[in-house]
Amino acid sequence: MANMAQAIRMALHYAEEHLGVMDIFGEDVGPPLGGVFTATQGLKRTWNSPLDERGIIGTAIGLAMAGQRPVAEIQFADYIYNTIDLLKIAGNTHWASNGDWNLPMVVKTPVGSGIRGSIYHSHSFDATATHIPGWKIVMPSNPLDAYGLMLSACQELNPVMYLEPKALLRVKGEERIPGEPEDERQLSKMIDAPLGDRSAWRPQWPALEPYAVPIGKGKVVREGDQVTVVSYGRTLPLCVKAADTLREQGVSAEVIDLRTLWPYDWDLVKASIEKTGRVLYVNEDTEVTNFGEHLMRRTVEELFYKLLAPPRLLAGKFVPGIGLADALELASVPQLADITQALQKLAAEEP
Amino acid sequence: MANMAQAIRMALHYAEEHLGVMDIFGEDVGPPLGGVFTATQGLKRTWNSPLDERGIIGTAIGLAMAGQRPVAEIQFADYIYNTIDLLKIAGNTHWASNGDWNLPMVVKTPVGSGIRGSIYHSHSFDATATHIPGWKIVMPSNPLDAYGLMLSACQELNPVMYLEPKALLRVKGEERIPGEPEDERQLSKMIDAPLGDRSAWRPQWPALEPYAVPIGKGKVVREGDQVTVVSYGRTLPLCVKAADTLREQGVSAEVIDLRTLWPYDWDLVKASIEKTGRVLYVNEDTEVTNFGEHLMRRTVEELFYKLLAPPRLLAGKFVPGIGLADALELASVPQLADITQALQKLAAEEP
Amino acid sequence: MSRPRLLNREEASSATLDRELLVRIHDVMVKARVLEERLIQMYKQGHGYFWIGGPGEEAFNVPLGLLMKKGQGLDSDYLHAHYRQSATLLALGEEPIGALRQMKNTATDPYSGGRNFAGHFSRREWNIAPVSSPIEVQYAIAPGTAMAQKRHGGDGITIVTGGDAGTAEGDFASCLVWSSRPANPLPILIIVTNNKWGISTTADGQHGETRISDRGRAFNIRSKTINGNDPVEAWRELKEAMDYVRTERKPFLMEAMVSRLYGHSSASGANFVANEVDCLKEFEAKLEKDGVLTREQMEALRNRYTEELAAAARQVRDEPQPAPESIWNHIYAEGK
Amino acid sequence: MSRPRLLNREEASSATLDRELLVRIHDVMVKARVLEERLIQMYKQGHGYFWIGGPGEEAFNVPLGLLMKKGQGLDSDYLHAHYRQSATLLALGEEPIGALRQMKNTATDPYSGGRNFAGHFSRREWNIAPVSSPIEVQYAIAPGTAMAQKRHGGDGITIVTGGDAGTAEGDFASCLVWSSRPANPLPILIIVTNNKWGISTTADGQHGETRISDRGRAFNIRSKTINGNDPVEAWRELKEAMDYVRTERKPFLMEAMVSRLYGHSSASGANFVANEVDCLKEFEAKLEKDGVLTREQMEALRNRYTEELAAAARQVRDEPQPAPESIWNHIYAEGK
Ligand SMILES: Cc1ncc(C[n+]2csc(CCOP(=O)(O)OP(=O)(O)O)c2C)c(N)n1
Ligand SMILES: Cc1ncc(C[n+]2csc(CCOP(=O)(O)OP(=O)(O)O)c2C)c(N)n1
Ligand SMILES: [Mg+2]
Ligand SMILES: [Mg+2]
Repeated sequence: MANMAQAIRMALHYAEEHLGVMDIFGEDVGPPLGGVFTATQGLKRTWNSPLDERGIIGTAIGLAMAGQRPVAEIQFADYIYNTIDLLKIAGNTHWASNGDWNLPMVVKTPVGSGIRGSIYHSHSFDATATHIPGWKIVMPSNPLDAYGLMLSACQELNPVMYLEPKALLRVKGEERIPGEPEDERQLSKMIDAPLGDRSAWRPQWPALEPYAVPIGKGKVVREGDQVTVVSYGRTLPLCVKAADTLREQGVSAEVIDLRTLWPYDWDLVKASIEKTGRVLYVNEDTEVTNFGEHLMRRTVEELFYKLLAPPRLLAGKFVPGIGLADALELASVPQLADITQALQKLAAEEP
Repeated sequence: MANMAQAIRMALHYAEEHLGVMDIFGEDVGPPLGGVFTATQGLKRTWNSPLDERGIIGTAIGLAMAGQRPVAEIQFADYIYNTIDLLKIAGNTHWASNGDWNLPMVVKTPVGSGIRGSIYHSHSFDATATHIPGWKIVMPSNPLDAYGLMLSACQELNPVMYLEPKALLRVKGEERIPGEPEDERQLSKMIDAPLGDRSAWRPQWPALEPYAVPIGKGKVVREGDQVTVVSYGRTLPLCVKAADTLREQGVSAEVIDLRTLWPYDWDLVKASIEKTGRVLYVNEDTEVTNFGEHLMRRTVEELFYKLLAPPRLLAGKFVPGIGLADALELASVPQLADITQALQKLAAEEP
Repeated sequence: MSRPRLLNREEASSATLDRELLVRIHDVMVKARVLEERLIQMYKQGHGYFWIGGPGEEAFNVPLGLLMKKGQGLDSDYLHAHYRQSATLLALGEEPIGALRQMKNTATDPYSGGRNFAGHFSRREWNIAPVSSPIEVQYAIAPGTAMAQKRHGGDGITIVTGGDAGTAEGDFASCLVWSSRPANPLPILIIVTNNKWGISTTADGQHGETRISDRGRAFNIRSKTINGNDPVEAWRELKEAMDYVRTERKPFLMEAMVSRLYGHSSASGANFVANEVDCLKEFEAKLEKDGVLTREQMEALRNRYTEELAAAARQVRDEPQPAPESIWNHIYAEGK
Repeated sequence: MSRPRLLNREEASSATLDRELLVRIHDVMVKARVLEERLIQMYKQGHGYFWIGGPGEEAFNVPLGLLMKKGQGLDSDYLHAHYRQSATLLALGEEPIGALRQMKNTATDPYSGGRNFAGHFSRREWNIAPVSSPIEVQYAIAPGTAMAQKRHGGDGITIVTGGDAGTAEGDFASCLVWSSRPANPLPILIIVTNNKWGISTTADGQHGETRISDRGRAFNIRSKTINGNDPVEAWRELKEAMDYVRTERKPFLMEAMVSRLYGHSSASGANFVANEVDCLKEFEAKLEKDGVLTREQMEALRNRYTEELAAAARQVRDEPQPAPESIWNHIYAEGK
């Protein structure tokens, strides 16, 4: 099965062939590297930009104004923070012009911990992104969703922030991407750039098929009725593992992959909490003014009297960075054991 | 009594005289204007910077490294969003250098609605600021607190974000600033720059005295025992008015002015909620991934079983901007009637 | 009132441009000045909360608009403007009443539906990108439309304008960097209108550059500083620069020295400033001296526009304000 | 090992600098190269997660460090460096074991306590501002220390360094703007080490400038491009530039052409690149030819440093990692 980087690459290939995407750009996105995570190798429409994040977002806005459907990359979300004003402009242009202009553009950027990225290759962006009106924000947790969400993103009329959980970019999927060859070694031969000189290399794209993960739709990944856990990105598979462990212990946890952070699938989350009465939100952004806190607010606002226990948030510690040493990273963002424990405790909690 | 702009000016005068502040700078901060809200008129240490917010924050960091205790201004918080990466650096420098460097610096910036500022002179900054670790964040709601918080900020060893509720900058205080002359017209004569040519004008500073509002300390502004309302900045006086109205209706509301957003006075808030069992958080930043949601999370986490009703948040609507027309602004951010209603409802709420 | 009219078809004796053109430029300059004065008056009479605009830049902004290729899409010119560009919009043929509507933040405001400040134009039909208040961001955005035009071919170009103080923002440098990449030089006319002020801050303490246009030279961008107070020079220089950008598909940096005739904005009083060059006054003196137009003709023109604008302002006064619930409109574009 | 030793006090026959100085420069260059090679080896052996550093920049970075006024506070020089500056630190007299500790992210890491990547130095005692990963932010920060020094008087200066690709960030322009304000020109040496690469991206497609240093000229900043692969030229040019900044209290922009000898970082393999000029190799050939040092002396020196660094690496291997709860330390500075 394809990994997430390959899935994104295939989606972008589909998009440049069929969806009118004319520019896939950013630092080191084009040849020879094809992106620091290989997600843009071999594509036709890629090019290397100057080392200037403001120029990247600005140019994406301009290209979108001109109808080019750009996909712009910020190499690491850690380096997007000097562009928040431009992201706000992208998000308010349609509204500020009273519907005159719209900006069909995608910004993709790797987020989160898990590759020993130290202070500046470990940032989450979900809290900041969800505070910016006018964007749609997605974050896949597996290759197939990554493919489907990118295809949806490239067909949007509005700016889409596509967050790539970098810890999962090299993780293989469990479901086949439509058109992906059976043999994953064959896929690699076809679309992974060779080591060494790549100047003569051309990818052989499989016959990819359209597949949509609609923006705004979450997914129940494990059904359960005693406790709900809602997550996305890197922590999602950990929540699944934790739920599976709990199941062995006789506790039935429902796992929801939000997939779209904004506008999110409240119906799905609400229905689950109405069933279980208990909910844990998990993400790895720092925990103060965190998007999970928004979800908790919504939960309390609408479901207070149906709750069997207080809703809980498990998120990154409010410290200025994720330290390089393993012990530091592990202590800073939720790990499997933290999630399992939090779920156990929540499931068992009595007033 | 002095208004808040005068109070800040006097505090900065005290700081340049007694606290080692060497640079008070930003766009139009120096002569002849002395700041778009007059808060820096007549000071000795002011100077006009280039029109470059990144340069302003960067230079403040450098000056702080060199021990100059800078006070940097971003003319409107609306224009701070291209500097978030630098604010993050200011907040992580002490931690990232494992305690080697610290940055005694103040960034002051006017925030919020209330002056018909349209899309780009109405932004709140509390949500974004509270998500950045390593800063202390304050926001006065009256001139005396503005004075005391600025004096505390200028003595800090760490970066302090000083948010000025622009709707309150011209509002006079009810308490005298230590050293302020009895007659407010006399004060104006002494320290307000004249209209027209100011080149020969020099202020006559009153004999100001030190006064501290410690960072981290909130204040109970109205005591009550049926419902708690926690706010800061522009909405704080509205909460007080609403509480006074409610009192006439037989409902006793306790009003807390948070004053410091980070690190905030949880003991004060907690004690109040333990007494009332009901809490409304009010601020005017957009309501998704909002600092009030953090406070709600903390409330639910620690006080769930003591709550008589779900905690509530009243905040700005999640729209891309505050429109210029009155009807748009009034519909976008909490007004007195909204607060009064929300409090009435919360006080009356039964499961 | 939709197109500047040609009042007189005879050849101007000593004028350096075609007489017809001089008259046409003058016509729009007057119209633009009258519009701005009307906006200021509206502000002062309480029919608007904030004024900012371009009186003093007409001699430059009118030729710019007249020389633009108007239309929608890659074959036409894109304009990424700042908030002093009313004269350019009028030169393109825009009805001035739209600006009044924005001033009065009515629901009928064609640029923002009552949401944005005066001078914040937007007209997709003519490739006029929405003016947004943050200084200089348009310089980071403009390379995007220019890049699309470069790929598309033809002779459509991108134009971006902004003030002198704002060039201190990194986005101005980004524009120079992105426009001059050897991998893909862009058909973009980068304009700085230099009035020597940023609100209350004078340029002399802040600019180490002798001329702002020198910053283009480092990037091997053709660059020039011109007198933006002379519409004849502005027309000629803009024409040459635009021809270069259109045909060579390369960037050009133009700095135009202009005046700020009513101060920064209503925040600084919006009163007429006596010690700045008034381009309209100078141009009119020249037109009179050269026999292109008589004083009477010019006064008649001004009076006519003044009346028209006064009537328009009265009309706007009664137009509806946006409804509170309209804040929820247009957050997202929806499928068409 | 704390200070570069002077191996030989005789005059160099044909060398263009004092022989003692040549030997001293060579000494630190070797030490710095050996340090970087050790760091790379540690990475490859799994004793660290990420390597980035400055092999190939020694000929420039060593003279820079030797010429700096070392110390704390306004009378000394401030250095706002990027992540390729180990040779400068060694030239200042820094013990190389600190870099190994940071590589191994031990609790003993003197720069970040195991928190930050290799090459991210910080030493307040010597005015070495903490290196932070975001490219080019140091250019926005450096004017602050320079401004304090300007006010303070004396001859302390601020030095800021960064890469060529990074000059596309607006912060580089901000640095030029803030350093050259007529109201307050700053004593700052602005350095760009140009290796013609930004990770995998070559400079030729991205830079419209003929020389990056040309960008200073627009601001009337004295500017120069030099061969950073020649330590003699680097010494001379740096000395001249620093003297100018120290005494004139004005900015200077220096672009130094350097090599990237092991690629961008461990992310790109950290393997030796054959087709770049190796400044150390060239310098050694020259020293040998000029009779300053013999091949044997130079090999002995390299061997000695190699052994010292190997021993240091062994020592570091057993040092403790930071404790999980230490994440809570140093979020805020507390009263002293
Ligand atoms: C990013 C940003 N910072 C600050 C402001 C506030 N502001 C509005 S206009 C202005 C001065 C602009 O000067 P200049 O660029 O010379 O343009 P001019 O108004 O003189 O035409 C400032 C500081 C802003 N709108 N945007
Ligand atoms: C703001 C920012 N954007 C992107 C990166 C990722 N990155 C690290 S090094 C680098 C290339 C830097 O090139 P250059 O400035 O020439 O310095 P060099 O590494 O060649 O010395 C990039 C893009 C970063 N660290 N910071
Ligand atoms: Mg100006
Ligand atoms: Mg480089």
